[in-house]
Parts: sequence; C-alpha cells; structure tokens
Amino acid sequence: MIDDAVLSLRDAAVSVGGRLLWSGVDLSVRPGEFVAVLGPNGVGKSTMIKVLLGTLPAAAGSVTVLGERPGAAGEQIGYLPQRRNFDGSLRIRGVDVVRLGLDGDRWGVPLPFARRFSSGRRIADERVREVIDLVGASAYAHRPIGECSGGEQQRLLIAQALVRRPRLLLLDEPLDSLDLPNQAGIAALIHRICVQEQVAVVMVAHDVNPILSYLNRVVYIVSGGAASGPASEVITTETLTRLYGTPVEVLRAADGRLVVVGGPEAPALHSDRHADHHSHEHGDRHEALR
Amino acid sequence: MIDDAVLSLRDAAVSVGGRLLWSGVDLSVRPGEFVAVLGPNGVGKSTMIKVLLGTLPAAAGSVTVLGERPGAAGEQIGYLPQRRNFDGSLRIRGVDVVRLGLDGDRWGVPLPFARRFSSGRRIADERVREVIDLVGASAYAHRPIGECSGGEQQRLLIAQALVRRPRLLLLDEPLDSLDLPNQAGIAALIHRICVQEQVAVVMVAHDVNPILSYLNRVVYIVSGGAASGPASEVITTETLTRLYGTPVEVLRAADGRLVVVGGPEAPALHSDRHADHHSHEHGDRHEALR
Amino acid sequence: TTAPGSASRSTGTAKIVVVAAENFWGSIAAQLGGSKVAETSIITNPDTDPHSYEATAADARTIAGAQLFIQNGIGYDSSWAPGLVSANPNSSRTVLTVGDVLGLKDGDNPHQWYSHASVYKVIDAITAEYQKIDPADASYFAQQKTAFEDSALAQYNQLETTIKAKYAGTPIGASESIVSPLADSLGLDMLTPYSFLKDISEGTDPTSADKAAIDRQIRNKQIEVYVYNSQNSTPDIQAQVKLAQQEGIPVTTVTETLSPAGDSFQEWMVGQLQDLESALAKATGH
Amino acid sequence: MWSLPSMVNAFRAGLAVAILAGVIGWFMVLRRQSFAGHSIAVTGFPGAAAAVYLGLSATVGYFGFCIGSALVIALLARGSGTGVGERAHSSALIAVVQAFALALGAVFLDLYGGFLSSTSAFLFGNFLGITDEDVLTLVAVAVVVLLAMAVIGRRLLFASVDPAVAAARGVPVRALSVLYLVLLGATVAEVSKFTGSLLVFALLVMPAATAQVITARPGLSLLYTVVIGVLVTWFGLAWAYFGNQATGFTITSLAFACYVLAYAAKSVRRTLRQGRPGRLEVA
Amino acid sequence: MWSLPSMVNAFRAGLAVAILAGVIGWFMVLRRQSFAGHSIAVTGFPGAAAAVYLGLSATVGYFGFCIGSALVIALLARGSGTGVGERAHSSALIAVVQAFALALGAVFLDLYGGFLSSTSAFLFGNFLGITDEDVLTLVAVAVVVLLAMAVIGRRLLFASVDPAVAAARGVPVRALSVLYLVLLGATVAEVSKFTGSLLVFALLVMPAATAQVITARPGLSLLYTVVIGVLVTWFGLAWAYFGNQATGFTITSLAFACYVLAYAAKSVRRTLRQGRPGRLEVA
Ligand SMILES: Nc1ncnc2c1ncn2[C@@H]1O[C@H](COP(=O)(O)OP(=O)(O)OP(=O)(O)O)[C@@H](O)[C@H]1O
Ligand SMILES: Nc1ncnc2c1ncn2[C@@H]1O[C@H](COP(=O)(O)OP(=O)(O)OP(=O)(O)O)[C@@H](O)[C@H]1O
Ligand SMILES: [Mg+2]
Ligand SMILES: [Mg+2]
Ligand SMILES: [Zn+2]
Repeated sequence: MIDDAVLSLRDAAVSVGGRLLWSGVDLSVRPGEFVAVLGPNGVGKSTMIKVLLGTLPAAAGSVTVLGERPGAAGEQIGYLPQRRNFDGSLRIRGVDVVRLGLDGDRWGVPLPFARRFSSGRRIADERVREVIDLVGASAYAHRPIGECSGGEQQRLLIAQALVRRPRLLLLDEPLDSLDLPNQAGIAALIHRICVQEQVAVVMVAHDVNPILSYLNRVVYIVSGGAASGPASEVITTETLTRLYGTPVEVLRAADGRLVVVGGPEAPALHSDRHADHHSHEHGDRHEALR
Repeated sequence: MIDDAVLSLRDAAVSVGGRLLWSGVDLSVRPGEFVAVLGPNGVGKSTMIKVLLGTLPAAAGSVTVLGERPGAAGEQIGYLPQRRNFDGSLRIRGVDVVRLGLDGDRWGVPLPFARRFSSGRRIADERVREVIDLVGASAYAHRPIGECSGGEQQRLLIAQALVRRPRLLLLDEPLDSLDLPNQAGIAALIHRICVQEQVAVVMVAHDVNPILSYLNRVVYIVSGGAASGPASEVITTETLTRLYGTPVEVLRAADGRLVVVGGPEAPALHSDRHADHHSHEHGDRHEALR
Repeated sequence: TTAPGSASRSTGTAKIVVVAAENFWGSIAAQLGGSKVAETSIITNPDTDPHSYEATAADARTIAGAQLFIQNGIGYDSSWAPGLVSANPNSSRTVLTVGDVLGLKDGDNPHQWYSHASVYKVIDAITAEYQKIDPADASYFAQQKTAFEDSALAQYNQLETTIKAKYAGTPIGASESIVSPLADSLGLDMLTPYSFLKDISEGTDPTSADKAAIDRQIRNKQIEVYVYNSQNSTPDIQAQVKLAQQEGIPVTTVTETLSPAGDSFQEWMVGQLQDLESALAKATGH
Repeated sequence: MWSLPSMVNAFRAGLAVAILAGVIGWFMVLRRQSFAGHSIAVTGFPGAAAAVYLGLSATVGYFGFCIGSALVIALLARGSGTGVGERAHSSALIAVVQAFALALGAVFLDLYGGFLSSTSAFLFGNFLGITDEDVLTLVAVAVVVLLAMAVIGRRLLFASVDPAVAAARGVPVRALSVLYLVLLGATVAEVSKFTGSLLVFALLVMPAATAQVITARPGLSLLYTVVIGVLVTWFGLAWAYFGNQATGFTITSLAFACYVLAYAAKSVRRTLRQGRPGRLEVA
Repeated sequence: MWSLPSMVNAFRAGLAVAILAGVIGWFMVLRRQSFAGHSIAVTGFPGAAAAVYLGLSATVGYFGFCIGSALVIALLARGSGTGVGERAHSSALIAVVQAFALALGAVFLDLYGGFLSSTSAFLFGNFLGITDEDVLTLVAVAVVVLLAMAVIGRRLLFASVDPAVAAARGVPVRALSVLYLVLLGATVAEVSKFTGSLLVFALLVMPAATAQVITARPGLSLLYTVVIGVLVTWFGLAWAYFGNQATGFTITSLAFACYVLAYAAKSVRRTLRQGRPGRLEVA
C-alpha cells in the first residue's frame, strides 16, 4: 500500500514564520482516491499543499510525492492555488493560461500560426479546446483573463490544472466562487477523472457538500496535528461536531446523499484556536489529535 | 414602501465592455431586510453591487441608494468586494485596514500615539478592537495583512465592512474561504446586526445554506434579467431547479432549517448560458425572466 | 548622393576637402589652406555643447567625404567623431587628432586651443598634412603658414606677450578648466583648486571644501580677476560671479567655441584677451 | 562648520527636504509608485531645457514638466481602483512617457544649446549653494505640500491600501491619485533644485523603504521615515564637510546603509524564527 | 542614403537591435519589469565610469554593471513567485539599488575625470558610428541572447503569467527570473553602446507596450513587437537621414506615435462598445 502510494507524509511537521502549524502528520493517498482536507481558517491547509508541491520545506518528517521528494515530479501534478486573481491589465487570454498548463514547462517558444504546420500543435490545441469545453469556459476563453468574472477565472484555472492529465490533483478550494450547478458539475468532473484515469485528488474545501458523495477519505487539520479517516466515519454529526468544536449536522437528501450543515449559530468565533492575542508570535498551542 | 426603501432599482440595465448583462431589473430593499443575490457565474452579480456603489453607471433605468444617487451616501455603506487578496509584501497590519474602514474617509492624518491624548481616538480604538473580536480575528490582526491566510484576510475584511455601523451592507461572497463554523458564525453575526440595527443586507452568494434561515428575500439574476421573491417562495426545489436549469434540491434539517443541495451531476456545464463562442463580443441573448 | 569633393579629387586644381569637428580648429585650417582647401566645421553653433554632441547623418556624410579630418580628441569629441570615422571607412582620408599631436591622452585638459604653444603645434601639424596630401602645392602651404603666423595672428601674439610681461604671477580665479591653458600661457597664477575647475568642466558635483575655498579666496580678495565660461555657468558659478562683483573683483568671460559664430579664431581670441587685459588692468591698477 | 553660511543653510534646507521627501516618499513606497516618482523627477530635465529655450525661467520648466508628467501618468494610468497591484501595472505606460519626455529633452537641449554641464546641476544639484531666500522658498513649498498631505493623508492611505472599498466609501480615489502625483511632482521640482534628481530620488525612497521594513504600523513608520531622513541628511552633510566628499554620495550612502541594515536584520530574524527541524518551538 | 557606409551599418544594426530589444522588451512589459529594466540601463553608467577608472575598457564596465545590477535586483527582490503583482512590488528595492548605483557612478566619475564626453555617448549613443565589426559583435550577442530566449521562452512565459503554478510544475521560476534579468542586462549593455541609454529603453518598452495593447495573443503580440520595432527603427533612421535629425529623437517619436495611436484606437473602440443608454444592443 505504501509502495503504490501517490503521496505519503510520515510524521511530518511544518512551520511558517517561526510558528509551528502542525506536526506528527501521517497520510498516504493511493491512485484513484479522492481526499478532502478540512479544517479551520489559518490552520495550515494551504501550507500542506505547498509542502506537497515542494515549494515549502517540511520542518520535520518525510514527505514523498509520486515516489520522489516533493517538487521532483511537478509535471505530473495539477495544482490550483487558493484565491488567485488576475488583474484587469494582464494582456493574456484565458486560453493561453490553460495552454501554459499543458506545455508551459517545455523549452522553446510558442510560435504564432504554428498550428497550421504541426500536427503535434493541432493535437495540443484540440486538448486545450476539449478541457475548456469540459469546464464550460468556451464562451470567454478568448477574452483577456483579467476581464473575466471571479467564477469565470476559477473555471479557466481548473481547466489549466486538468489539461495535462496529471496523476495527482492538488486543488486548494477549487469550488470557491463557482455557482451551484458548476460546483456540482466540476465536482462530478473531477470525480470522473479521478475514477476513470486513476488520478489521486487532494482537495482543500470548506463546503464539502458538492464533493461529499465522491469522497474516499477526509483529512482534518486542527491546530497542532491532523486526523484522517474514511469519509463515512468522519462525516457524521458526532465526529464533525467534535472536530470543529461547534454543532455541525449531517443530513441525508432524498436520493440518499449526505449533506453537511453548520450549526445555527456557531460559538466557534469566540473560542478561537489562538490562545491569546499576543502569544501568536511564539507558536500555537500544540494539541495532537491522533 | 418606496419612501423608506434603503435602495431601489427601477427598470435598471447594465452593460460591461459593450455587452448588455441584464436589463429591466426592479428591486427595492427596506431597512432590516436580508437579501441574497444568486445567479450563475459571470451573470453580473458583482456588477450589480458596483452599480449600487456608483462605481459603474447603470446603462438605463433609475437607481437610488439611501435616498440619493448611487455613490452619494458611501459613508453609510459597508462594502466587501469579491476575492480581494493582499499580497505578502504589503506592509500594513490587519488592524490598520479595519481602522481605515472606520475613519479612512476622514480628512487629516493618523498620528502615532495619538490615543494617549485623545478620547475620540480611544473610543475609535475600542470600536476597532470590538469588531475584530466579533469576527474572531484578534489573534492575527496585528500581523501584516499580506501574511494572513485567505480566510483570515476575509474575516478582517468583514470586520472592515462592519466597523462603521453602516445602514446598508453590500457583501460580495463574504463567506468564501471561511471555515464551516465561521460561515455560520459570520452569517449569524450579520443577521443579528441586520435585525438589531435595522441594517439592510445585500449579499451575493453561491452557497446559500449558511444564510438560508436569515433570508427575507432572494434576487436571482440570469442572463438578461432578474427575478426576485420572498425566500420561502424562491427557495424550493421546483423554483431553484427551474432557475438554475439543473436539478437543485431543498431539504429540511433536523431542527427544521432548510438546506440547498446541487444535483448529483449537473448538466449545466454544457448548456452554457452563452449562445456560442464567438458572439460574446456582441452581447448575450436577452431572456426576460419576469 | 556623392560625397562633396570626391569627384574632383584627382584633378590638379581641386581643393582639399577638410572637415573639422570644432570650428576653432576649422578656422585655423581654413586660413592655412587658403584657396587650395574647402573647409567645413561640424560644431559651429555657439549654443551647442561640444562635450555632449549627438552627431547627425549630415555629419556622417561630411566626414565620409573628407580628405583631412581634424578632431580634438582628449575625450572631448571622442563619443562621436572617431565612431563616424571608423564607420565610414575611406582610404584616402587622413585623420588629424589634436591630442595625438600634443601627446595628450583622455583625462588631460582638452581645451588646448587656449594654449598658445599648442595652437602653434597644431598649425605645424595641419600644414604638414596639407603638404603630404598635395605635395605639388607644398610651397603654397608654407607661404600660407608664414602669413597666418606672422600677420593673422600678430595681434594675438602681441596680446599674449604683453599680458604675460605685465601681469605674470597675478592671482586669478576661474570657473572651469577651460581657463587653465590660457592661464598657463599667460603666466597667470590660477588659485582656484584644479579639482573644482575639472568638476565644473565635466559636469560633476564639486565638493564643499572647494566651494568654501573659492568663497574665501573671493571674500579675502586673494584673486584679482575672475574668469568664467559664459556658456557653462551653473548655479555655483553664478553665485561666485555675483560674489565677485559684490567684492569689486573684475569679472571677464571666455567661451567654449567661436562666439559669435562668424568670427575667425584670431578675432575671437583677441576679443577675449583684450577683455582679460582690461580686467587685469582694472584690478591691478596698472 | 557653522561659520560657513552655506553650511548653515544646507542644514536648514536639509531638515525641510528630509521631512518633505520623507512624507511624500512614504506614500510613494506604499503605493509602489517609485517608478512614477523616478520618471517625474527625470522629466524635470526636458522641462528645464524647454523653459530656457522658450525664454522662461528654468524653475517654471521644472515645475511645469514635473507636474505635467505627474498629471499625464495619473490620468492615463489604468486601474480605476480595483487593486493595489493595478497601479504598478501602468509601469509600461510610465516607461513610455519617460522615454518620450527624455527624447524631447534632448531635442530642446539641442535647440537651446544649454551645456550639458549646466544640466549637471540638474543631476547633482547644489546643496551647498543655498541662499537664505532659497531656504524661505523651500520652507514655503514644504509647508504647502505638507499641509495638503495633512489634509488628505488618511484618505490617501485608505485609497492606497484598499482602493475598491475606499471608492465605495466615497473617497475620490482617482482625484486623490492625481493630486498625490501632483504634490510628488511639486516636491521633486522644488527639492531637486538643491539636491539634484539623483539625490531627491534617494531621499524619497530610501528612508521610507527602510521604515516600512522596520514596522508595519502606518503612523509609526511615517515617523521613522522622517527621523531617518533627517538624520541621514544631517550626518551626510557633516560627512561631506569634514570628509570633503560630494553631498550626493554621502547622503545616499548613509541612507543605503540604513536600508541594508534594516533589511539584513529582518532577514536574519526571519531565518532564526523559521525554526530548523532540530529546534522546533512547540510553545 | 546607401552610399554612406555608416547608414548601411545603421540599418543593419537597427534590424538586430529592434529584434533583440523587441523580444527582451516584450517580456519586460509582460512581467512589469520596466522599472528594473530602466535601472539596469542606468547602472551601465557608473559601470563604465568604474571600469575606466580601474583601467579596464568601458565595455567591461557596461556589461559588468548591467549584469551585476540585474543579479542584485533578481536575487534580492521578493516574490518567491506567488503572484504577478508581487514582482512589481520590489519597486522600492529597485529604486534603492538604482539610487545607490548612480551615487557610486558620480563618485567614480569624480575619481576618474575626463569622462564627460562618454557621458553623452552613454546618454545618446552613436547610431551613425557603427563599424562592420560593431555589427558583427552586435549580431553575435543578439544571436546568443535570442537563442537563450528561444530555449527558455515558453517556460519564462509560464513563470511570468502564473508563477505559483509554474513553480509547482517544476519550472525554476526564480532561476528563470535571474537568467532573464541577466539577458536583459546583456541586451541593454550591448544595445546601448549604439543607441545610448535613452533610446534603448524606448526600443525595449514602446513596441512591446504597443503590441500588447493591440492583441492579447502571446505569440502574435511578440511578432507585432518585433515588426513595429524594426519598422520604427528603419523609418526613424531614414527620417534622421533626410530630415537631418538626431536618431534618438526620430525613432522615439515614431515609436511613441505608434503607442499613442494603438492606445487611442483601443479607447475609442471601448467607448463605442460601452453602449449609451439610447443605443443598447440586445442581440
Ligand atoms: N473589464 C471587463 N471587460 C469586459 N468584460 C468584463 C469586465 N469585467 C467583467 N466583465 C464581464 O462581465 C460579466 C459579469 O461580471 P461579474 O463580475 O459581475 O459576474 P458575477 O455574476 O459576479 O460572476 P461570479 O459569480 O463569477 O463572481 C462577466 O461575463 C465578465 O466576463
Ligand atoms: N508569509 C507568512 N508569514 C507569516 N505567517 C504566515 C505567512 N503565510 C501564512 N502564514 C500563516 O500561516 C498560517 C497557515 O496559513 P494557510 O494559508 O496554510 O492557512 P489555511 O489553512 O489554508 O487557511 P484558509 O482556510 O484561511 O485558507 C496562517 O495562520 C497564516 O497567518
Ligand atoms: Mg488556504
Ligand atoms: Mg462576482
Ligand atoms: Zn569645455
């Protein structure tokens, strides 16, 4: 199981700006698995993705991604950063951004009009068009990306993450800014890719409902450490309420799907995970969860 | 009813980059009302907020905000833009950003150490501290805002929108990037302010669940026009499915609250609202919804 | 287009096409060549700063067709003149560089047309070049040289001698290094620190100590006359001029290039030397 | 040192210059408009040349072109206020304006025929040739600009940090941006008469950049900026006097040293806090 | 015109310069590094002064300082690659480096002396004094730089547009940024020998800015950049020849005219499309 793992963390820890965010985290994800990373704001979810990408070193423990050290197999990873925003003056089209996801790491130059002469170019163009269609972004893919709405940009960026047919998808809140049907549609699309092409998916999310029926496993990060378990065990009213420290309900829809709903008025706001206002420079309380 | 309306649109239309986004929209919101703006990506929700703020002119119709033309009563409006992101190198603290929300539109200079000498300054400091506490951001409010996580920034920005005790709140996807308990907590907080201080709230949202129990009215924008109705009438499986053009279910939780869930695999992605890929320069199809 | 003069080069009656980068050398070259030479100068406008000249295509054309090209060198016109020469190769062109004639290099004082001795060396060099290019007229050029030195420059020579005789050792102040060769020729005692003269001439920031020293020299009337380049008067210089006038020190000017532009070399020099002489006379009272 | 009237005036002017440049520069750094500031400073050069060519005083040219290019940059630059980054993205536009202004300057220089060495005053200024009247003019300009900044300070800060929200709140983001650049232009025009265009830029950017490295508190870092600016200018003048160096070099070097020190101290602190695997703090 | 060897060489060199500056400048504008480019161009000046002072050739100084300041800016600038805007925010750092380099330059100038004529060469270059060997050197440098750009082009584009994702994909964002600035430094050093530091900057920024206004398609706009650059340079040279103007002025003016035209055309198109209330298209 460890041998064919797409990624594995063992006793891993990470610190940012001198603060230890979490430590002692063990995790291994196999091909075709769909894993959600949950946890409160600022707990280190995005930081975990950065550790997996190798853009931030782990402070302790061992991390292996696609059989190598993090960062070594980048071309087989599709990555969607959180809250990326292109400003209005960037003169590059959505389709170019997606295209860069396909071959932006190749040497050479993109030549204009090359598709007339090269069949490889035509195939690549075909793939870009296909994936833009998949996320439903064809209508605005030829506009400068800075002129697209938040959700439109997000869909183009998802296309960029998918275009290369990666073996591992690291998605940081990919459904943010998407409308309801698109949340469902993109979630289903990612699940289909996950199953059909045996891609491992690690998705940071706050709203798990759109992906709930597809989840194999849930990693829950709290201040200090992380817990992981099968979706069916973690996604229960009891476990979630305990983990979030505030009432969370898990309901069942007409067709049998589960729905997670936050408590009516969560007291979480005041029992903040930070012990006090002034100690934050010196590191957070470390409560191992395992 | 029109006289005491906080904002009213009459037969309003808007176009961006030569494209007509929507037209013939009528809407009026009273003090203490909590209104959600729903609709697919790129349909013009953020644009509607900008029209209400007066940063974009309406192409047709009349718009009144707080009894004046849009933009004239800005100091009584709390505004939260969509997907704002401060970059890591901005050397200003979260607390300063919130503070600017309180008195940033005043003439004069912020003096260091002034609070030692001025009671007005102490009261202002008190208010800033209080609202930062309310959104649970005290732990990181004194860090440079660029070094905060996405959700942390979002909470500080909500505090900024609230700090002035505005009469109208225009919030563009405020719950984006927030964790589940905080979504519930912030939604409840905004509702409490809405009811207690008779503030009108207009909130753009994709995920309505956290605010569902607080909503008085829903405005649904589709390509071309907009429909509005009481929450209890719009938030039904039938209406939402018709509006989104894809299966959407409305369930009831154990405590009686409603929950909206997207269809299992929405076909919306392919039946995109844009008629074809090349006509987008010339304006969208106009389907009046009223 | 045909370069001027190139068609008539072979015929015996043809004039030698001479081009000078600056008109002070050009004026001398024209008078030395007389009727056998057609002279053109590139920098002729008194309002043009030769230190920062940007050459035009017309200049390139002019230099391309020259048989003799005279440039100052010593870093004075090196940013454009040598480039135009090498970019327009011409095997029948001779280049005379004043710096080479005088054995000076970049960083030395380039304003050698203010030095009496240097002017004479350049006259020799130009005549020698003429005689090499047109050996048939060698005796004509020798005559021209004698005539120029003895009659055209007579008043210039005489003023140099009188001033030297009367005022040698008189302490003077100046605005920039253009005055140094003149002071050396006339035996005047230049009190202004050379570092300051050089800073102003080259457009760099003079030091506070230099400025303080000059201030002191003027206030204490250590200098008898103040000489400045009227084409290059920075605020520093203007302040010094004002101060000198306040202190009753006679002030006289020199210019970088022929001024007015139509003057000959000797008319220009004589005018400046006469001004200087009367300033010295006023200052010393004899 | 005090026996020399020009040194006394240099210290007086240095105080005014440091405060003025510090306040204006602090916003310049915060707004990431260093390039705009630099371009405005540089366009003073064609301005002076043009004015002299047209028979006007060089001061008119300085002010005219500095303020004019500030207006052009402010009005043409995109970014109706949707993000802090936006402004920086008009960098191509600024570059275009600057390149053209300089080409124009060369033409005017050619037409007028001012000597480049007199424009050296433009580059290096004349900190030691400041008369009593100069000090008075400088103080007058400084008072006007600082008063204007005192009036718009807070709104400008809001507009700089958070333009979208500031605009919604009724702060005239665009007008403030124009006004700020005009004040920047006036400052540069007045200050560079004494400091030259090289040193004015150093005084605008270095103390502010240093202060913003040291602290993220707006009021405090503005205060640090002014203090650093004054100290650096005064010590630089003293060094120039006793060490017989050009003021441009001494002041810039001191300011640069401050910046490097602050930057290095912060980097070291960061690296130490980063926590190597062996010495994790789990407090 | 062709009978004058220096005009022939000017046209040859103009072609190489326009292509080289166009390609490098296109990325400079896309990456919003105009300020960095400008600073690098400007530091060639102290470089040449220092080299001559130390008894080396000015060319060594040009290349040394241009590439050196490129390295300093690339290595110190923050923005480990989290956003396009980020890079622009090192503007304070760039400003600091530039101001200090210029102060240093003034010192070297002072130490060496006798350098003023080279200052004007540095500002205005000598487009009409290009020899056959100069053309050869230029072409050699152009070929090397363009080959390097051809190799890294696509990765650099990725790293410029989307640094976070490019870094995740294994594109060495930081190394590319350093390499690019070094290539920019080499280009500036070589090209400004002929064009001067004013014109090189115009050629870097104006054609690229114009092309990026015209189209958002990367390959096409790179092509337009080169075409505009070559046309502007050649027509500018012809204008300079027949109108007897300085090349710096003619080329910059033409390039500026192109930019203004493209910008105006776009603004007009935008305003027309904006649709006034009376004439809404509801297609
Ligand atoms: N500067 C611009 N130029 C041209 N079109 C633009 C510009 N800005 C926005 N648009 C277009 O206007 C439309 C409406 O944008 P808006 O941001 O209002 O959408 P939205 O409803 O808020 O979408 P989302 O749910 O994705 O946030 C989009 O199709 C967008 O592409
Ligand atoms: N450059 C930085 N310097 C100091 N602290 C930082 C920096 N970047 C992030 N942090 C801190 O690291 C912590 C983890 O950030 P991270 O972005 O991983 O949170 P997250 O779990 O993704 O939160 P969210 O749900 O809000 O996105 C946060 O508390 C944040 O303030
Ligand atoms: Mg995150
Ligand atoms: Mg929106
Ligand atoms: Zn001179």
